[in-house]
Amino acid sequence: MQWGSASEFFAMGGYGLYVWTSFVVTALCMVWEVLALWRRRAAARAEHRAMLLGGTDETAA
Amino acid sequence: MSRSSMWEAVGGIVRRDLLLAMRRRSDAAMSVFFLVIVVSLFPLGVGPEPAVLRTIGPGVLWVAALLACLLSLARVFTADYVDGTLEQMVLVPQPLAVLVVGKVFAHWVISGLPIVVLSPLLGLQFGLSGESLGVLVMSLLLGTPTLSMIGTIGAALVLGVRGSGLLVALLVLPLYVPVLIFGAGAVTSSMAGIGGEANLSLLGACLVLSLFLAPWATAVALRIALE
Amino acid sequence: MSRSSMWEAVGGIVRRDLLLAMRRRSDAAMSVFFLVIVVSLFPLGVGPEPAVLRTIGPGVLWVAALLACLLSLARVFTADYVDGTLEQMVLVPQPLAVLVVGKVFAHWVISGLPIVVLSPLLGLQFGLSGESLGVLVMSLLLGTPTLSMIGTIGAALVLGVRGSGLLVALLVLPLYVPVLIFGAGAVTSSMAGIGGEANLSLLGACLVLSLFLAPWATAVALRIALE
Amino acid sequence: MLQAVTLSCRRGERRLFSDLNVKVEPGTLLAVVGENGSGKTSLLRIFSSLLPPEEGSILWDGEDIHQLKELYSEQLTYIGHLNGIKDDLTPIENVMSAMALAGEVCSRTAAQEALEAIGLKRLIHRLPSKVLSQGQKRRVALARLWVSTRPLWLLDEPFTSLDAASTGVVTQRLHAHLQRGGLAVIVTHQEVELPAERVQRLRLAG
Amino acid sequence: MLQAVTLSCRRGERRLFSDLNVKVEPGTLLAVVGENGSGKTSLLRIFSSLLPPEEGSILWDGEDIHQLKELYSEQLTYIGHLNGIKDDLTPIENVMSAMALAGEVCSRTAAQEALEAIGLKRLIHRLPSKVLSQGQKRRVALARLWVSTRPLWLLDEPFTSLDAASTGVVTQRLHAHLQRGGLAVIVTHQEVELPAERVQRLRLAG
Amino acid sequence: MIWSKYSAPQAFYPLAGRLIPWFSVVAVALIGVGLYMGFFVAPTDFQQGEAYRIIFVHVPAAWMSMFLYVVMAVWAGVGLGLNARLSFMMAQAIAPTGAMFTFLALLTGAMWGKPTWGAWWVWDARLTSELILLFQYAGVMLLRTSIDDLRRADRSSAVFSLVGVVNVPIIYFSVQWWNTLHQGASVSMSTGSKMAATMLTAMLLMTLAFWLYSVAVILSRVRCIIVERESLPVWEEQPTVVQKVAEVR
Ligand code: HEM
Ligand SMILES: Nc1ncnc2c1ncn2[C@@H]1O[C@H](COP(=O)(O)OP(=O)(O)OP(=O)(O)O)[C@@H](O)[C@H]1O
Ligand SMILES: Nc1ncnc2c1ncn2[C@@H]1O[C@H](COP(=O)(O)OP(=O)(O)OP(=O)(O)O)[C@@H](O)[C@H]1O
Ligand SMILES: [Mg+2]
Ligand SMILES: [Mg+2]
Repeated sequence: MQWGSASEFFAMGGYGLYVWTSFVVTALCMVWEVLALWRRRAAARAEHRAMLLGGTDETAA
Repeated sequence: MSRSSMWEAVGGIVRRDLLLAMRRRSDAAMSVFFLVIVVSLFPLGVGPEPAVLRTIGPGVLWVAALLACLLSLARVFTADYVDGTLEQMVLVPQPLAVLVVGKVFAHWVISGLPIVVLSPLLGLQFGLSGESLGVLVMSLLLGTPTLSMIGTIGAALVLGVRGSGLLVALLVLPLYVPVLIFGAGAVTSSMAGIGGEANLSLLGACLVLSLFLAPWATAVALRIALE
Repeated sequence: MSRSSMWEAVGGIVRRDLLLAMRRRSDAAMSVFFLVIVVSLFPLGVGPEPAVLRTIGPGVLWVAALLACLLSLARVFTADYVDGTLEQMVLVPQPLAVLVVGKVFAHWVISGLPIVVLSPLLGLQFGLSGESLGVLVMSLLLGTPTLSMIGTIGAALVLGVRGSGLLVALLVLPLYVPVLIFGAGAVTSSMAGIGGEANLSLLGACLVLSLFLAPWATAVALRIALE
Repeated sequence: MLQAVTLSCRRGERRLFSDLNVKVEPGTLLAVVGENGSGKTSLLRIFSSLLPPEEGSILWDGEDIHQLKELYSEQLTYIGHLNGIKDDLTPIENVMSAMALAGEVCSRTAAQEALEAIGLKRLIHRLPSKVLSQGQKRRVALARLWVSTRPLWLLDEPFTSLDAASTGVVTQRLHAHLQRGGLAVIVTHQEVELPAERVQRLRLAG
Repeated sequence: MLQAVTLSCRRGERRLFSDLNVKVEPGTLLAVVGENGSGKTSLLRIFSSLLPPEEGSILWDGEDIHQLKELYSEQLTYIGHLNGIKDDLTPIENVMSAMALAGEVCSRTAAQEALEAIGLKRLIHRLPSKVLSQGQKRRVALARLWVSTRPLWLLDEPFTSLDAASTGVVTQRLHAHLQRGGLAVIVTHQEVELPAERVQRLRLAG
Repeated sequence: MIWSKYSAPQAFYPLAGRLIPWFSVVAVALIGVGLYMGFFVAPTDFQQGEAYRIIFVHVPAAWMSMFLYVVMAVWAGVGLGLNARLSFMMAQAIAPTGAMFTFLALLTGAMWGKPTWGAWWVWDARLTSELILLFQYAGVMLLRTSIDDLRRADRSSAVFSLVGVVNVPIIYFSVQWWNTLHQGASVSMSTGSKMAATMLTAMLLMTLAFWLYSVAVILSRVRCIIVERESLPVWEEQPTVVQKVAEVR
């Protein structure tokens, strides 16, 4: 193990800002993508279910 | 022709144009993308030396912004002309010049504003410093509406006068030159440590002037186009 | 579908497009004019030092030529699409790709060739030497047809799509990058005394490649656009 | 009351008509007929003030429309050869924005009812207008007539591309408009199925 | 002989028609009628191979037009909703370049005669087409029919904007074409004044 | 044949649903292992110090960005060739993820460039070509959203991504015609074979993890697209499938 302490680990030899921004932004992007997909899926399913049951007045007209 | 219904008509036109833009959200993204691409082409053509790039940076950014404006403007009225909406606009019971202002405003929000917002990032790529970035944004904020106002005159003339493409460019571009000089000048002088205030206030003057003159000229050109 | 009637159809299209260009002579002058203006805007934006201008000269000229091409391309098919001629073209008893070549050729004669012819004059403004001017002309002569070929793909793809002017720029400009690099590279290396042959032959390769691929892609895109 | 006084019109080299006098009373319709190129559209554009006449003038309630300017624009609804609808907007949005532009209020439901009145089913109210068929586009343009409150209607070949049913519907709407004291000038190649006392025909010689 | 076999067409969400079978013999005309938006234009575009059908196929003399490709294009003259004429060219140039594009020869005098046949006077043969009236533009597009030697004509609402006289002239031309053994598919909202034995009507339900 | 069986979107839908959990679980596990190796096993680089650890996101992201573009183009080509709806949907589903990785490669590269080169951005061939790649992704996606008609949107963006793929190797090799600041494969591996090995393993693990992640995300996006795009009548024609789909969800 090369890190003496947690603070040393977070400092990353003085490059903490760059290293951690890279990793955190990457993580955020991926998490955001997954969440966005989740929401999109929920919306699509809701709409589709509405279409399967009964149908809206727009399709009925 | 009450004042309130005037606002209604202008509001209507702004709303409709923004709605059209929302329908095609990519439109708004487009002028930004164009700017970014054109700006990135230059280093490809010129070579990667940072010193050279820093010197030409403000000029390149401004020329690119100007081109983006010119391109998106060239067709503000064409769609309306072809599908007959322009006839309807001319028959509206409000002064045409006022409607023109509405149309230009909507257009600027869609394609000018994004350029202004994005410019600092591009400035960074060319190695501009913090203060110069501020001046760059200010200069574009004052300059792009002027470009839009002037550009609509050209766009309206394109509709009417035959074989007018060249004529329009001849008319419009010389009018763009001062804006370009003051705009790029503001950034350059702030990079040189002189501060860009003088140039910025000249830009402001251009904006006011164009706001007063351009809508009338455009309205006249539109009427001629439709005769 | 004999060979001779194929030539007839292509000849017909070339003739018609040239005739139309003659009718609107100023449109044809447009791309040259644009080139001249963009190139002259640069010294205004960048500042007048000859050393800087010489360094950026080839790059600026090439970028400007590229933009001029792009602008004129954005509308190769639009007019035909709107007035229904394109439908007729697709129904012609000849392979569509062949007609596309005819159309691109006419277009290049109208808007690419003048650029090539005019370029030495502009090169002089940036202080290029005799030999470099030759390389510049050669590079444009090989490069602009490639730009036209690639550009038509984009033009066909965005037919009838709103905000297509900028979209076509977004689609096509990334594909232009190699041509730009080789083209500007040829001039720069001839200025550095290395000679531009390597880059010129790469440009030639690009031309051949695009001549084989682009017409087919364009034909496919046109058919899709008309469905 | 709409009146044309010693009107003449020249396009290019040709004089299309000259010394034309005609009067349209409230409650009546002027049907302009004539061969292709006889100047019907030109006349309608002169009536709408889009085209200045070579000679003569148009009077609205006795006043020259050239003087009235926006006051005259407030009186009319003009639908030309071109539909004036946006391909990217839905039919509802098209009707609403056309009305907003003209300075008339038009709610979403009003627009919807107008579209249904002219026979466009709910189903396509929300499609972008560019996918509509030729006749459906024309109907979207004409739907404005169901929400317009303007006294003067100027319509250039309103029935082109319409099927028989829609032609009937539009004719009925015209009738209602005339009954309410409105005026209309229409250009057409077809017979207008309205009571004869309401219709005045003007044949341009060509 | 032109034949549609179990044709079906869907635009967007809607199926416009399905399982459509129809046969057009030489010397006869198929008149496609139906309300606005019933799919007439779509059918004509499928016939012209511009639009691929969802299912089914079109046979020309028993062969699938999808296989025939250019050989089929050589058989037809298509005139759509859009005129396909250039605003900046004169009527004569328009006719000539349209024919050249289609790979048919057409001399200047032939073009001139065609334009006269459809009732466009000499006077306007040399004006740019953009100054023509709506109906005159349509006539320029239709003038191609007088020089076309193709057996199959596909016409989308050929009579829009035409005055009564020109409608008659075009109908006569159609008759002559059929008598020479030609085929035609036309979309129209009007009655076609041709001998009943030559005309087959296809009504799309909508 | 498996392909023909699953080439119908409705049939592919449940299959994708069954695959997604596996890919996601393994991806998460590999990311964990990769991060552990990257931060705790791999040693400090003696030239660049700790800044080099950006490599564990930068390189996988950069590789994925290019790889996904090619995959997208292949699906697009298959779609055009076989006229298969599912292929177009796959191509549509890949673009956003590819664009995201391109963005990440640019961002992490910039984060790395500031400490090592002293500038966020230089106009180097590799960097510029990555930027161009981002534009190509943007082009594909914007072209698609600009076209209302689905069939045309599919086919047009397919044509464009196919044309664009010609450009990928060209811009990739342009490094050779251009002086470049960006390092090639050898530089950071020069500190010794044993250290290079752990670094390399960590990097490859992360790449594999990103790949698995992409597959999972793309599959679930395809499922969304299928539900959104397959219109009611199509589902009605195959009631059994609807039944199955309803069960799976
Ligand atoms: C915005 C800036 C950057 C961008 C867009 C970028 C882009 C890329 C791309 C596309 C690759 C994959 C191509 C390949 O494998 O050769 C890559 C790989 C790599 N990059 Fe970067 N990069 C950037 C900055 C940096 C910096 C600053 C460094 C280090 C000082 C760096 C080090 C590396 C290394 C070591 C590889 C792996 C090369 C290999 O093993 O093949 N990059 N980068
Ligand atoms: N610049 C011009 N030079 C010569 N003639 C012109 C010019 N502009 C218009 N014209 C002629 O004027 C007439 C215009 O007629 P208009 O458009 O009013 O016809 P219309 O009666 O509406 O015909 P249609 O029934 O075909 O719509 C046409 O005959 C046209 O040729
Ligand atoms: N992308 C789409 N989404 C939904 N509906 C569509 C789409 N494209 C076309 N349609 C519908 O398909 C039909 C097209 O009909 P088509 O143009 O063939 O009609 P038509 O019979 O020629 O009508 P007209 O008499 O008005 O010319 C219209 O009802 C239109 O609304
Ligand atoms: Mg008319
Ligand atoms: Mg139709």
